[in-house]
Amino acid sequence: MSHVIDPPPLELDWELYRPRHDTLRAEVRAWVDASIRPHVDEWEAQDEPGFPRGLFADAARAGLFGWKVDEAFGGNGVDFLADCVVVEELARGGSGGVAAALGAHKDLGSYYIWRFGTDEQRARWVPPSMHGEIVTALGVTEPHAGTDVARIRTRAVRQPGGDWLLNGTKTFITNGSWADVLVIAAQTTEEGGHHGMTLFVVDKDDPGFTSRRIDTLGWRTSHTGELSFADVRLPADRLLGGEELLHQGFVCIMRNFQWERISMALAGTVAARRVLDEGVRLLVDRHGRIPEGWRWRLADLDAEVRAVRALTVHALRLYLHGQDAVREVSMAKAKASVLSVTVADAVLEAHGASGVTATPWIQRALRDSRLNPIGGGTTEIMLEVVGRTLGL
Amino acid sequence: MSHVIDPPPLELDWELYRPRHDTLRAEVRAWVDASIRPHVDEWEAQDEPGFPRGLFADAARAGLFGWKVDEAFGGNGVDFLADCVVVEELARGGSGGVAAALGAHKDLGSYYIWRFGTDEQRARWVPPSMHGEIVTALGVTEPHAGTDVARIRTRAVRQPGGDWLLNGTKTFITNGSWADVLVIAAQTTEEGGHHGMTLFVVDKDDPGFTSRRIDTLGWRTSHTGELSFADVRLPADRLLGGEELLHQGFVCIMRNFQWERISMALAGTVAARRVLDEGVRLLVDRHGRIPEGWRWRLADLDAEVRAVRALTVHALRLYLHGQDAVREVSMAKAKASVLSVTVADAVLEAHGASGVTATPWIQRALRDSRLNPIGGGTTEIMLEVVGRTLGL
Amino acid sequence: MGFPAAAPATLPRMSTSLFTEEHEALRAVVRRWVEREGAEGAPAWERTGGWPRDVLRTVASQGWLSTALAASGGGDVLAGVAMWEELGRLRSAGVVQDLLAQAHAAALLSEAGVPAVAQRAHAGELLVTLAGGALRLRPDGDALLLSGTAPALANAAVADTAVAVVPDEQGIALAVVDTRLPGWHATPPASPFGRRGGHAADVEFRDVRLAGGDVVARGAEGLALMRRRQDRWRLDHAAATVAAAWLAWEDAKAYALQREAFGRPIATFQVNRHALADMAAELSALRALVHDTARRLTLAALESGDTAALRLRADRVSAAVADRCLQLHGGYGYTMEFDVQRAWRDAAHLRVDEAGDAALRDEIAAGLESRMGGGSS
Amino acid sequence: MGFPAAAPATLPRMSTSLFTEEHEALRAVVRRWVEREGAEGAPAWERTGGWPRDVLRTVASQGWLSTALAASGGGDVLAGVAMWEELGRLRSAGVVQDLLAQAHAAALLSEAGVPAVAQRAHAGELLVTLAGGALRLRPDGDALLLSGTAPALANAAVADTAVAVVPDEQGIALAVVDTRLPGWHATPPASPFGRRGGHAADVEFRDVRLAGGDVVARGAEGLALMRRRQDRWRLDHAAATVAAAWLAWEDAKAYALQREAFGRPIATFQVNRHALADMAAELSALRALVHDTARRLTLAALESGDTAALRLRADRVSAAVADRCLQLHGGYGYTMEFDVQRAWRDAAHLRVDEAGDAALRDEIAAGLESRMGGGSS
Repeated sequence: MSHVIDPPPLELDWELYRPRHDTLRAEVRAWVDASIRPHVDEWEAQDEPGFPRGLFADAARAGLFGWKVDEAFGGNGVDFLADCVVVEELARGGSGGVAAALGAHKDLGSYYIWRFGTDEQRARWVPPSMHGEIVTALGVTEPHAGTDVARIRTRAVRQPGGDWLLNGTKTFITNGSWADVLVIAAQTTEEGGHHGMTLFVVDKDDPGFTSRRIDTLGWRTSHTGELSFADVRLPADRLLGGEELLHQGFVCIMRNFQWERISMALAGTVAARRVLDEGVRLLVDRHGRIPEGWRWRLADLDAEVRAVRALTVHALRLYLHGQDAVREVSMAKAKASVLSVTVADAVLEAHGASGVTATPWIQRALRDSRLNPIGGGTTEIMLEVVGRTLGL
Repeated sequence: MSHVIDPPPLELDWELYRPRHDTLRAEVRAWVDASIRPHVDEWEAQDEPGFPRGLFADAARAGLFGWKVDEAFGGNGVDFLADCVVVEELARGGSGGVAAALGAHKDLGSYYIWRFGTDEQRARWVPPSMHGEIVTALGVTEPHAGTDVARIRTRAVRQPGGDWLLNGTKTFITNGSWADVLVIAAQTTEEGGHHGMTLFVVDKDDPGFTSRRIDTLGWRTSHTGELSFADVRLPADRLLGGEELLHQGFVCIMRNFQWERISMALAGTVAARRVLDEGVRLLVDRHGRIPEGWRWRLADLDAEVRAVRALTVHALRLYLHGQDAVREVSMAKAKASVLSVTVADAVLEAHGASGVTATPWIQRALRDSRLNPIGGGTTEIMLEVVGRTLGL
Repeated sequence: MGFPAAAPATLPRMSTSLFTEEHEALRAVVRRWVEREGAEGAPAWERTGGWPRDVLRTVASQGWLSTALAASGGGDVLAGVAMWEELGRLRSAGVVQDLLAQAHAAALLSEAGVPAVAQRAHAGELLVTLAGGALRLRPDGDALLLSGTAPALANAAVADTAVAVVPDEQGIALAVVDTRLPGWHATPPASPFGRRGGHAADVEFRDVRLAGGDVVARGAEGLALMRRRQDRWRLDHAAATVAAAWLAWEDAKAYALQREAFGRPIATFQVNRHALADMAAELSALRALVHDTARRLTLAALESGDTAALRLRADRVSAAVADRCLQLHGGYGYTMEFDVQRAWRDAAHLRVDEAGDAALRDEIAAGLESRMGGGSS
Repeated sequence: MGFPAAAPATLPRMSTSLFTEEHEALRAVVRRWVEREGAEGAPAWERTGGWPRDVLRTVASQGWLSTALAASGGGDVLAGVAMWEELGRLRSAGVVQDLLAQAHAAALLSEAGVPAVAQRAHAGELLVTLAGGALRLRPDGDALLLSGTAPALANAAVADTAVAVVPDEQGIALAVVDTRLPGWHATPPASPFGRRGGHAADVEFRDVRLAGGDVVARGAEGLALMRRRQDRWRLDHAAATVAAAWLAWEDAKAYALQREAFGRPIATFQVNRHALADMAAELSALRALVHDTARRLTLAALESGDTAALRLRADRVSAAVADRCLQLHGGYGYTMEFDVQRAWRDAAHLRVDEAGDAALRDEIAAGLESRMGGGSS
């Protein structure tokens, strides 16, 4: 897998972020505060919730997409910590839907092409992705195969002449119903399973490809799609990574899981901290101080947010050092996900009646965070993974 | 199993307890308040913790033992609700050790003989048990077989002439290290398991029988024993229930489980209520009212105690009606056990430093209750049973 | 698309002796109606401007609302519990909460001695909201002016009549208000988290002019009426809320039995099995507490803190159960196409709604203090 | 009889960059000593009147107590964390809490400018207790009289010297008290739940007569010294407490891997597997927070509420972990023959000990309020 790009291990100090990251953080935060935050309520209140597609190009201009990609391909040069800054500031932005859509484009669709694609594939799809000219997505999950990736049923069969014929269904695909380019996992052997999976690039205009949008509890501005492939004919150059990666799709997916989960843990802890702070602000504004019962509850949550944040940064540090971080990443993902829900739930309650009738941001915080313990591997699966690394 | 006594189903009103039970409750409470409560701290503080053996006879005179046994055999006439009153008042007495010792005698050792024994066996051991002249115990659990009763390894092998030779080890046997008479479960077939288990009566003076006392975290005044049987020779008349119950031991044990677990749930909810009330009293005494943080915590616990108590009474009602109550009994046992610990833990904390250094009763409440989620089937096993009844 | 429940949609029988055959017959009738309306109808009301008026007429025409009356007025606590245990399965807290308000507001009107209005409310001809909040009445010549705000009132968006609950010197005054009067302003919630099929609204009274006869109870009498009503209402609320949580549990169980991962139904994974068993235990305990509380209410044996504790635990456990059921659904739990998302939103909404856990907890704590012979209240 | 741990008794390395090689070497030395003392010795001290004085001399002779000093005095925050992470595995909170008190009381004496006494404390020649409570100093001629009570002080039962922490007008006065003086009364706990191998006691000062020179710090300076010391102490406390919980977890894991039920190791049941995994996650998070807090302490970058939150969570999570580990042991967890019962008692004891969760929570809440630019304190 000579052309596959793996993140290089870094020699880092204990402190991860550098002054350049602080600068970037300020810039991204300013962009989020101007371009996302003021509009989210309105975007979500529409009959068909969503944000303008032009936001991808705006985000690209603001420099959000390119931190895992070489400048030659439209990126900013590889700096994973800069990418973390973007993840955190999007999480702080208060819209899980927008963060998910931009994230699925930058961390999944286009990043898969960058990481696993041939140079030709990179040249074709990565620069327009980096510029936000096209929207990308990754399609793995199927109606009958969620966390259990190996059991997907979508199949690609090589035709005489070298084309592939793709058939199957995908679901819960972020950006799926409006992406231009999609990386799709399919079985390519009779046996299927771990050793017979391959990634393909599908264009939205490929005949036989259709999609519909799925209405979801949260992440309401993201275009979550159900995808159908009915005899979609793909030329040989759509095999991601070329012949070298034939049947290697499962490995590719697993390789990228750690980063996805670190991102979710980073986002979850940042969101939890922000929501908790806003809850404190609300109570102090209303009562001059945190009232008694809430003092205990919020103190407990504050202590927990600190601990889970420390765990998340620890997992990130191990990962960036190039160490095996599966255990710590899975722990952080599990804990941060549930905690983000717990905190949002408590702060919704702290609002009282106005919270559930007239305060979109905290409702959105709770609805959006509720995906965290489900997406990217459920909490139950995370504990399975942790247990395995512990020899249990 | 013609001579086996099963509790008859009752036609009951919704209200279970009758005025006669209220009278009995007052009597038992007075006895507990005079004969147990004032002495427990001292009994536990001894180098060799324990209560005087004469307490069995005192308890017998106070009428605690006979409520599941006919008057002809020294009992008070069968009244399960009266037995519940005794269970509840012992739980209220603030000594898990004493309650366990008296309970293991009345609900296990002597009750097994009453319920499953031949008339001859009943006549021999039940009246002295009812009078507190002998102390009884039941031995099922073994070092390598806890909840997993079918896997016990103690074996009894029939000898030429009809005697049995008993070999094996039992552990965690309440009253085990000072009982006069013990009902012992043993495998009696080559295969063992569910269908090859038989109950025997062992006398403490039978050659080859030895025991040692086990030091435990709580229940410190009960004599929890580890028992050894080395070629203990038992005459044929020690086979509990006679030939008719040969290989029926597992069924007998299972039949009695529901009542054991109901008793534990009743005791757990009564103890939780009493400890919670004492916690309220402490805080009101100290502060004039329940301070703010504690208001929330104790209110939540109060609501939970009410719910679990209602579930327990519901399970009892079903059981006494003769309905299948396995699900409800297991639910009540699981919930009441954990709750009794949770409440004691909270009230210990409410005491502050003096709780952990100078307040034996609340320490004992926590240490004693900590057995509840373990003994009589762990919480995990209870949830397994509940799941099975739900078709899971 | 609701996931079809595999098990018959019935609550388990709790005992052989609390409910009579008449109660069980009522339960069966309500159940049949709910199965017709609930499976398809109620969820759709979230998207069609709320439940339609003929629902009220149907419920009223069966006489169901009258169960909320005092026994002396022909009501029946246990019939109410049996009925709300079935109505709670309507899959829409919006309509359930509105119907609860209607039943108890109508009963309050009966007890306050306004039979004509009460009768029309019981018959479903008048939709009533009960308006508790920061209200006051002040004289203006022969008339009275009602002013103030009351948040999140069931039925208020389309109510014909409001019963305003106004603190007075000795207790509480109850005033009947025609919502066509000038000064009545009802604002539906801008962003309802749950209860989406309902007609709740924030209400402002801007000097609504009432006649002296519109005040139907005062002082200690009004307070006593409200207290009794609150106990009944909380009981019925708990019955309905627990039933809704049971339904979410049944759905989750059915889903977990058919959904496979790693080659076997997810219900067979021990963690899920225990989660379902534990939820069943929690809900069984709550239902037992509902029945126990109902029984004691019929015997006038309730003590302070009893219904507060019931409501607190009903709301909290229901919310926790709905959350765990959503998790059991995995990704599908997150789509608007499954019922569990609504159960989750409704339960969270009710938990933080009008009652407010802090107030309930304080009431419970005061009850504990008074039992122990001390305390501040 | 302690159940033998299957895994090597080492904490996992948390990073490659926070601790130096010197720190790791220190860790290894401490570990070897703990493995000798801890496995057999420390638990026995519960039954033999508490830990023997030569333990203090050994610890002191290695210079370990000096890690608690400020960097300017030769101390080292990270060395302290590494060391307490190992000493925490002594299987006896009694001795660990006493040694923590000794280290920090000695450091406080150094910082208060009492080098002679401090040196003897660091050398283990003087056993010191730090006495915070309801104390006061009042003049009596040229002398000062110290009176009042201080509960649950580490080392107090056999201490040679006490450092009394007495509120004064501008802050805190620190007074050095020889415990042989008339008026010193130490009462060991009548009924200790945990910390049984230790020498904690309630102390009463009955007009203990001190010279002016015995007061070694006053007012704002004393307060600042105490605040800084509290942060360090809480950090070391958390390091030790989390390590003790990890040890209980290792024991429980080893037990669950060899104990069989229904024909398979109980660790293979999913509910137990997830419980162990979840505890490992909680403890990993706490340990990461310990290290993060240590780092920020070295950078003087701590904010209000930081060490309170660390201690609150360390104590609570450790207690919850010990409880779950006890449950994993089944009936054996309930016998005094397994170590988990002591871990459980010690953890519960520490949770409700001197610090008091209510006070910690209030400190955290005040920190939250001040971050949000409001609040009462």
